[in-house]
Amino acid sequence: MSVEFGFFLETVISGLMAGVMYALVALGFVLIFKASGIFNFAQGVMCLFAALTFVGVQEKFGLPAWLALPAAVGVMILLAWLIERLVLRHLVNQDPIILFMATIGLAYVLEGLGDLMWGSDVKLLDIGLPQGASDYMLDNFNLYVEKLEVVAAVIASILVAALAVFFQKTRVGRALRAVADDHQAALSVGISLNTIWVIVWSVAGIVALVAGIMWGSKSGVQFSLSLIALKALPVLILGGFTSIPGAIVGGLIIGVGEKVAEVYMGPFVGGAVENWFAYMLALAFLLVRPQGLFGEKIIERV
Amino acid sequence: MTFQANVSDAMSDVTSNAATGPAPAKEPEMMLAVEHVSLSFGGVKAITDISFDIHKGEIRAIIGPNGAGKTSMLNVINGFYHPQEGTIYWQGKVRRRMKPHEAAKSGIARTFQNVALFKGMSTLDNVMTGRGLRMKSNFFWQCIHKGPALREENEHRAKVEEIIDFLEIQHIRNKPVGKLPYGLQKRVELARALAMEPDLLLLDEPMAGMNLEEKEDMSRFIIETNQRYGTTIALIEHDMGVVMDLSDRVVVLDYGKKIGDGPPAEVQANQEVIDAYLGVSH
Amino acid sequence: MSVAEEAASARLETFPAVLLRNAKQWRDRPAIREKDLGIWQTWTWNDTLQEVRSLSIGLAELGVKKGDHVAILGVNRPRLYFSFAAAQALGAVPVPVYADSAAEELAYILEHANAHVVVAEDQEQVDKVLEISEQLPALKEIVYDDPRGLRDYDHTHLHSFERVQARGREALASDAGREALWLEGIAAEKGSDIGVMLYTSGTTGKPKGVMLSNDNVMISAVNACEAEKLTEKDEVLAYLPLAWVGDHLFSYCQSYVAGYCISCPESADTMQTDMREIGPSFFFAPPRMFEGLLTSVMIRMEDAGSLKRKMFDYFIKHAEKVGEDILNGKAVPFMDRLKYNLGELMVYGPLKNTFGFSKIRVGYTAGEAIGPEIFRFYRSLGINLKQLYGQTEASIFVTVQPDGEIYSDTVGKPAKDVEIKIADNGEVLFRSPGVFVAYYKNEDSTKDTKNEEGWVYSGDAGFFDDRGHLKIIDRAKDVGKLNDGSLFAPKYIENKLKFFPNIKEAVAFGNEKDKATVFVNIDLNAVGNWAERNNIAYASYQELAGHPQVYDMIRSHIEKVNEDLSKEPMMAASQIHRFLVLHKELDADDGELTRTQKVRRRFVAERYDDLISALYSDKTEQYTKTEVVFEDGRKGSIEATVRLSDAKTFAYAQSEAAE
Amino acid sequence: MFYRETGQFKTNYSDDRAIFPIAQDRYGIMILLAIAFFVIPFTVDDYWGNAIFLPLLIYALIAMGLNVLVGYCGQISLGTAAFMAVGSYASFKLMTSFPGLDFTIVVLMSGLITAVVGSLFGLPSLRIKGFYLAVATLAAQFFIIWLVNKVEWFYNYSATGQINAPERTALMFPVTGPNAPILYKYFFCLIIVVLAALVTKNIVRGRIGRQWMAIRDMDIAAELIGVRPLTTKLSAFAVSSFLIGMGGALYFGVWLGAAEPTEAFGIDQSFLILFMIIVGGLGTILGSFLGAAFLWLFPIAFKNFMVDSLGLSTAMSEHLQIILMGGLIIFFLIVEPHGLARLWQITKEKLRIWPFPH
Repeated sequence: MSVEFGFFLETVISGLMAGVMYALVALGFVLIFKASGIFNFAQGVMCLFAALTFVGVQEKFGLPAWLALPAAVGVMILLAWLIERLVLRHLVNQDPIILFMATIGLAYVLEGLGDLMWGSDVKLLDIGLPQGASDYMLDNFNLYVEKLEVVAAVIASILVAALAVFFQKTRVGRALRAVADDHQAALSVGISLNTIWVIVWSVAGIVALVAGIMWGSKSGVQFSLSLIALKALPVLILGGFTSIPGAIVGGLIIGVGEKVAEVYMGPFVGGAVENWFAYMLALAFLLVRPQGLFGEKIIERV
Repeated sequence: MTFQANVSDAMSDVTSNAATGPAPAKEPEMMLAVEHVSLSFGGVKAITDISFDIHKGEIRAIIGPNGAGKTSMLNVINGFYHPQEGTIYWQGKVRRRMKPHEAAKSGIARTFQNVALFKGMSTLDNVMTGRGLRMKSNFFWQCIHKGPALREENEHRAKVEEIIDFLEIQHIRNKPVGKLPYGLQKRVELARALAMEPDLLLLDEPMAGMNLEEKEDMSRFIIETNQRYGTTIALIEHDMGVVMDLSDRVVVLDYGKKIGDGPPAEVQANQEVIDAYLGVSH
Repeated sequence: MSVAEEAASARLETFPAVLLRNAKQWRDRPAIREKDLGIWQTWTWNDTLQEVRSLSIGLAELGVKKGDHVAILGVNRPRLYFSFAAAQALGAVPVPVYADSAAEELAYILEHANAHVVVAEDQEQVDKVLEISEQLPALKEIVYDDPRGLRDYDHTHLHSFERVQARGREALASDAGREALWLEGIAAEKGSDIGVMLYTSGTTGKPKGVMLSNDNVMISAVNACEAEKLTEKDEVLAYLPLAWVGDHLFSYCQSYVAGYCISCPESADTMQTDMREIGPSFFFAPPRMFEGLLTSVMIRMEDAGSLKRKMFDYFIKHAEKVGEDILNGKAVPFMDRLKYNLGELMVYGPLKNTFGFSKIRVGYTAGEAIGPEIFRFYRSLGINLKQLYGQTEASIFVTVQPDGEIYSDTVGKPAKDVEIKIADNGEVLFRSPGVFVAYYKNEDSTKDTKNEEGWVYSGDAGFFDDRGHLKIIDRAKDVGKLNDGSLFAPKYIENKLKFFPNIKEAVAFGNEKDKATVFVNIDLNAVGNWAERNNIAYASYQELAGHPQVYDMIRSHIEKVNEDLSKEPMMAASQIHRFLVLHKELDADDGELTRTQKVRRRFVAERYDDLISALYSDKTEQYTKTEVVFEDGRKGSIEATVRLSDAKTFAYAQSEAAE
Repeated sequence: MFYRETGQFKTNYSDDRAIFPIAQDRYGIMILLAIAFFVIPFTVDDYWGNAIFLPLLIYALIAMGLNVLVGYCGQISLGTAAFMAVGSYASFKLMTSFPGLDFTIVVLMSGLITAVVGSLFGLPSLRIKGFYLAVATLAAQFFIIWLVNKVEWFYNYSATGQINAPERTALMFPVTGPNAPILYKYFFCLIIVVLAALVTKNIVRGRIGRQWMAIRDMDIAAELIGVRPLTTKLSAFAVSSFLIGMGGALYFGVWLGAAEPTEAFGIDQSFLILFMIIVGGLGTILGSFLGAAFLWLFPIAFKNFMVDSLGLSTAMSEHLQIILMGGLIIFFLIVEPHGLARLWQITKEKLRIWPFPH
């Protein structure tokens, strides 16, 4: 294996790992969009908020990590419930753009709230995930791969698998899938729309928590965490707003593409290509396939 | 008084069936013809090998059970769908594949099965939008809203007001259409289509969801449109009474295929048509 | 200006001559407007002259000549107003006919009037005329205004307005002398010629054609314009029937004389909005309309917040206290005046504004008595509303309330040039330059109504009070006697009842009976609203009318009236002993009302004969079945069991009112 | 209550479709303009001018631009700040490259350049709709900011990466640079904003505006009655960007005087403008002004209150402010999704039928 190729491979692997993160955030978007048609702009801030909460309860109340996790999950569920109570149910039947704007408002509230409750300084998040390079990879393939990233990828995969089971096998999961197509159908399963919203926002919150912990372990919990949400958006375009596989594949594509572009193109144009490359890629892709990777072709009717 | 006798004839002409009008002495002029048109969506056939024509000046009804492909047919006619097979003749010439707004420009207007008004605008603005194709003033004049732009705006307003008057919707002129009752929305939609001064007007279930009185009004408007402006009309309608009263000729579709074509009375007697409506065939 | 034109306009004895003057004097001032196609289309006086001239000559081309009768059939439309002058310019007599006349009535009038040409508004009117055309041997041509739906009609004798005018213009263009000829024709018309023929709706019998000379209406119009200082700057809404003498005077004659602009509403439905847009300065409306408006004010205010209602009530009360005095120019304490100004800002101004009354300088009401509360309400808001007493036979004006001398219970003092005397039986007689020439083809009636000295028997009973104001109590022939010999004036009682917003119509009986009784029609709007507020469920008018609580309410109104009556020496005997609430609304389509919405007392009495006899028995309910005509023209019948109820009466009490 | 409309009737269509058909509204706007032109300029000091009136006017202009796109044409954009940046950098390059150029021309040309860039980024709108488009506009946001940051030519190779506005005049009056009097700056912005509002209103009440709204309300039906999606959407992007570009030129040239791309044109700016039109009212010119005023004044008032009156720390107040801002947006959306302009509309209707409740 040549050095160049090895470097390329390292870049790709590192991109894949970042892609997993994007995919996780995108997953949260997709869940909510699929179930309620709401474009939840606050998903990124939810990651930040969840991570802040997770660190915060450890710092302030001295809880151990294994207790902080359920506590943070509890907070996210409570948050979902509050959001449904205070925001969503008052905005039923409004235009999508109105709901979208409401989630931007929500993002502001969560951001301020997180800072207010847990302080706005950068926090270290260490839950004992392995750090450093994987010796195995280094020794056998001469590749530098972060252990944390591998762990993150594994956890993310488990989460995705769990979600798949949840959606395919449980009654609630099936109702959630039904609601995406037809609100009436969901009602016939015997679950009220409000409950469904709470559930789906809770699930999205938990996904955000996982993503937040992963990302936070890598680079600390700070405001910039919420910006990964902006990275997740092109993933959505690529994968389609309603497709879970799309979110995953899209995330990986963006992650890899971004890293490769940064490494190979960045030096020629002054760097920081990462900031926009994902968008340009998504945009170019959209022009070819407006419905995204896995979206269905829309037959317009009048 | 001497003119009594003729009058009653004239009156019956207006109020009842236009089909009894004077028989055409010469070959009717063709407005539009579709020949062997087929349309499918990802393998699902919506229309299969359909041919029929629409004469200039007539009221042509397209009927058939739900899912027969009627609306798809209208969508083909005004360029919204592009058939995989077949030819469309427009005013005697083969029509190339065109975009909906080009079809509109060539003189085809339509209304929709589920009212498709511009909900955020007033009745007046909705109808004015229908004049868009005929308004020519350039961007500069639009910016200052004077000179040619203002003149044009006023001229078209006058035209639009005539249509508003014709369809008796003066009282809702400045109301946002979103809040109007359904029957009035349908009327505004017709007004918008008429504002285009089309050669061919496609009406997709103009009377769906209306009560008897509204239906009568709408029938009157359709007949008057046909007579006063000489507009050729193709309409889809479920109310057989209305179809029989209004139309000169009827084409019947079922499962995307044509199963009948001719004057209302003839079609009504067609066994295949009766079966289709009763669900016997297939 | 040509010699002929000058000659024609020098003597202003006819309206075409006035038009020539106006076209010169107020060339570019608006003469008439119509809300059409979304805006107020305007004709200047010059435009009007052009329109009238081409129409007039076009009519001449159709064969209209001096002395012919031109019927004008439709609602207020500029072209129909043009038709008046166009016909008059040819020496023909315009005969306006009520647009809502049924075919039968129409047939009678057109046949009786010998109409040669009908100018009809639209397809509906044309159809009506065509339907009866066989009965009209004199009718030669029909001209219509709105071509809608008439495209395929046989046009041998049917002409569009445009077509007639085009023919007029062609004639003008092809014959250089034609215009001079037309002007000469106008100049040749004299004041004493018949200018217009108006059919009285007539509460009894067939309508009569009142022939008014040019002088009749011209002098009346000139006098009225002077009295109210009407100028070309005034604004008037032309919305009352063309065939009614009031509209003819206010919207046609006075407009020509004073030069003011009249505006025709888009339709009857939009009358309120149109009124508000135009903001007339001179306005006329029957009491009915003022009543309706007041009711709607009260109903709409019901839903207002309590604070706003309190404010509203407070200022309305204040207006009641000082409003009329301020309007009449009397001294009012400074604080009260200040408070009234505040009220004007907060309540009166906005209220007048929503009605379109803000600019009213002179308002008339007539036709029947207006409720004193209603009358005072409008006056207290600062609207100069006056009562007018008039008749077609007088070119409307008999008495008018002069500014500053407004009493709600009188109809004012004789108008300019009008003499009035009271006959021994109480009947009011008048004589004026406006007094009609004769009834058309009805010498007997003419003789009965107008004596050799020119005095006209008004048919109304009344008297002058000590302020010199005329007070009308009833139709002279309706004033009857109870069996005990005391006076029974049904209209007087009915009007008192109708002043209650809940009572729409009342018919009193008692002539040659022992006691007085009444039929009551409830006002569906007012009572329906009341029912809603009191949680009274009802499915139909009939059910609401028969509801016991409604009876209780009506009874309380009647007892209030009885109390009032008991204080008046002449009327104390005719207190209402028993009453019923009718199960259906009295309706012009059933012949129970006239087209001007007056009760046809005798017809009602015959029709509900069974109910009347039940009122004079001691039954508590009575079954009845009535033939009715539905809106779509079908006939059917309504049946009901109507409840009968007693009302408390009061002993005659001397009071200050009776002194 | 104060609306006395009796006697206000229209005899032609021009009057009927006037911007202010009701006389009282005309008087009202005249009084407002009179205050803006003759009272404010002669009473305002530097603080009020720089902290309140200039940003108010400039944000109103930018909000109006975004409103054309989002409110009238229904195309959601999250890239407003990027287009402001285009306007700013265009004006900077024009000012430094052509020192003699009148600033009025600079502003107009900056608008035009932004219109071209905006149309370019509007092209995807033909294929993609709704949120897909919204996300696509983020591409503009990130790409453009990256571009002006990375390509030194844009900031004339300055060491700090900042751009600074040189002194320039409009019709001989100095309006940019640190020494330009606030009075001139204010007048300059006011005139541009008033004219822009008038022109925008003219466009939206004519054919083009109706076609925008048709696309917004029901794009398929619009196309079927002959509205060309390409030209219509691109014209909305162009007009919108033109206004935003002019706003950007004023923002940098007149108000800030200096700008650094990631701070002055960050995505938060895009959201701020979006909030302005949502709170103000989508699809109304008035709403752009009301929204700009509200979202600019409210935080200032809030901060003053928190820090000065309650003595909270600046950081604390900032957190609270951000929460409150978000909460307020949600509150507005729930209570009146059509914004302040609709509230005014409702109030006006109430006043027109006063004393009646309906």
